[in-house]
Amino acid sequence: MSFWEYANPVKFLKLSGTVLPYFSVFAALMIISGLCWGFFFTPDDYKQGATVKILYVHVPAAFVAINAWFMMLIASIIWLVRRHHVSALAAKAAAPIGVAMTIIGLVTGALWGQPMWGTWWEWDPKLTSFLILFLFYIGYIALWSAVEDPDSAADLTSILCIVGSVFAVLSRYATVFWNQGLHQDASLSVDKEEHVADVFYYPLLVVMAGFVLLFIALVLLNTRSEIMTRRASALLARRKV
Amino acid sequence: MAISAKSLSVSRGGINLLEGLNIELNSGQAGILHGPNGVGKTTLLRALAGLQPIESGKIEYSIDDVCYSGHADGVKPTLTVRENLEFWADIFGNHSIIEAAEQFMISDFLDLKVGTLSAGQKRRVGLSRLGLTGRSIWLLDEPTVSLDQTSVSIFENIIKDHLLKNGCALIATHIDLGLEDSAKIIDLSKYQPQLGKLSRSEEAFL
Amino acid sequence: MHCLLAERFNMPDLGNYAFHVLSSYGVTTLVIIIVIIFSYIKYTRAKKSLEKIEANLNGK
Amino acid sequence: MIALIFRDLRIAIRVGGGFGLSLAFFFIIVIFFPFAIGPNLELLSKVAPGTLWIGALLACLLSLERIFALDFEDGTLDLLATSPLPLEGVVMAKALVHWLTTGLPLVFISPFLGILLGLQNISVLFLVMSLLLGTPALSIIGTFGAALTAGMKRGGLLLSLLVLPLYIPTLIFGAEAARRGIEGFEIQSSILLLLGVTLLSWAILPFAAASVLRINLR
Repeated sequence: MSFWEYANPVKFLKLSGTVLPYFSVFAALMIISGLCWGFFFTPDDYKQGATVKILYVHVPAAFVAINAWFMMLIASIIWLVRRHHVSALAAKAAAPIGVAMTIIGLVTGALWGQPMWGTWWEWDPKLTSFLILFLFYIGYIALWSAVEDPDSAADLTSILCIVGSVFAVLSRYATVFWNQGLHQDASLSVDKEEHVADVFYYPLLVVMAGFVLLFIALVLLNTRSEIMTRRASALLARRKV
Repeated sequence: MAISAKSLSVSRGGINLLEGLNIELNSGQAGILHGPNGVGKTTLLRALAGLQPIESGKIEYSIDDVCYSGHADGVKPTLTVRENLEFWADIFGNHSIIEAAEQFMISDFLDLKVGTLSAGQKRRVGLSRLGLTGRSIWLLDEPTVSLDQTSVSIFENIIKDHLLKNGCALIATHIDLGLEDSAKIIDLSKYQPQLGKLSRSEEAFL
Repeated sequence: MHCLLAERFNMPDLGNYAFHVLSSYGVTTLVIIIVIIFSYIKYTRAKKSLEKIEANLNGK
Repeated sequence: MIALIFRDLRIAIRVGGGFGLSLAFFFIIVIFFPFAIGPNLELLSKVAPGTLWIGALLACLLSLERIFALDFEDGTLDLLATSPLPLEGVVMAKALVHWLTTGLPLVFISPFLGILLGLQNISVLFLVMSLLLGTPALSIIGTFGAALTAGMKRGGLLLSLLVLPLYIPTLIFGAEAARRGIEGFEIQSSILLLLGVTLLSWAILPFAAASVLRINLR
């Protein structure tokens, strides 16, 4: 039995229907417990004070915002190479969630930065990159909704996603080049001693896992709606002819 | 065999239009596609020209010999007839436009701008591209639209000439071209699939 | 028991940053809830129309 | 391919809109900045590179829709796609013609506009150089966007939405190179990066644009 079997839309509908509740419940549990842990049971940072608590929502949202685009890139390539509908529709399904996460990342980033920098907005490379990522998401979604034929739309958006990725990476370097960063370096890395202390690190991990599960659950849900819509139109087309 | 298509299926907008179509044309033979509007003539010709993927089946021919001519002529109104023809001649690596211009009886207005020509004259300019390409398989979609009686008969002779030179033509048309005796007539309405046959891509969702 | 639990979840002192911290949690919750609601509405709509069509097909 | 370039150039010259319109648009945009910002030459010379770059970008954007629209409508694209000329070559020819009719004229008039905005002798040179190296990237990226929206009914607004994010690296490196040059910093790295973006765009986008065109033609 191969993994690709679930690339069949009908099989995918069945499987995703069974696993979706588990993902949703675990996502909710982990986000709520992680946030409670972080909010009520961790001390303030000696430098950042209570604003460190913002990181519990900012970092996971930013993480999902970037990786949602990465997931879309992989799904687009799979669609172009193997022509699995589920893949193309999953990429389409992930985009609005990516947008939401980008908005959360931007707003919480500004809220975190205000006490640090003294202004609500700073053209710092990381925040700017998120703004740019937001523009890429908007273009991608706009292209999906503009093309009528669903297969052509999948093809065009896939190519846009690949080209967009190249230019998004270029933009990322451009913003670094253009402005020396004020932003804290990666909050999470293997070498964690240098970054966030353990007290903050573990609850953050829990919330992050929760956000990833939430992302998966929402992508499954949206992909299900997309497949159902396509199935409905296919059934209608069969009757009409 | 110039073109051989076996159990060909083509689809448009997620619905299969033609299924199990077999076309075999020898060099020097013309094929005429008949069928009501919407039966899939244009789709079939575009698929054969390589502009559109086929649903299933096999086509055996050399795609480099194919010259497609669609509803639109692809001539620029702001350029003169000569400039238009020279452009296509260059693209197809051919350097003389005189012969084609004479064949299609457009030599008289070579230096007029296409924008000033009548619809029928414009169509003739568009069709004269066929003579420039030097390609042997002509795929023609309603070539006689807006041509008058004389032009149609000129065009008939051009096609006959082309067939004599071992060329081959597949023509979708509603009117009688005078080729019907020797040509292979393909009635596309026979190849319509049973009702509600969807393309493979759509069938994945059923 | 009740008292104990309530004591555990004491509101931490956020100092001057109360607005920033609370509003970032608020925005996050709001955006996530909006996304969930929209996805769910879309899902129920897609499901309903599909079921209607399937019922029609089976009926005939 | 050369035939295609000459034909398109000839059409652009004959229709007149090709050279003139976007050039005039560029001119107007740039001279509107002083109206908005105020007649302070010192301030204007600071924002001059950014102004000219934004102007060039908008002028470029304005003319993108025309790249494929006409050829799509009158069937020329179908015929080109079935011709011996590879579609990648068609895309490159189209982008080159777009640059020759839009980008290059902009580069030529940019020194005069730079002077209007208070730039001094050598500073103008940096500006011209950055535009010269950057506008080819704007053309090929725009051609990719035009290929994406070829044949769409209301493609114009969508086209800007798709193309503008892709312009960000070019804009940043280009304006940065001009700014650094004018302020007397080293410009080698930004010029090289700008050149890199241009070359990379010309290396990958013809393929992407050609495959997108094939999808839109079917």
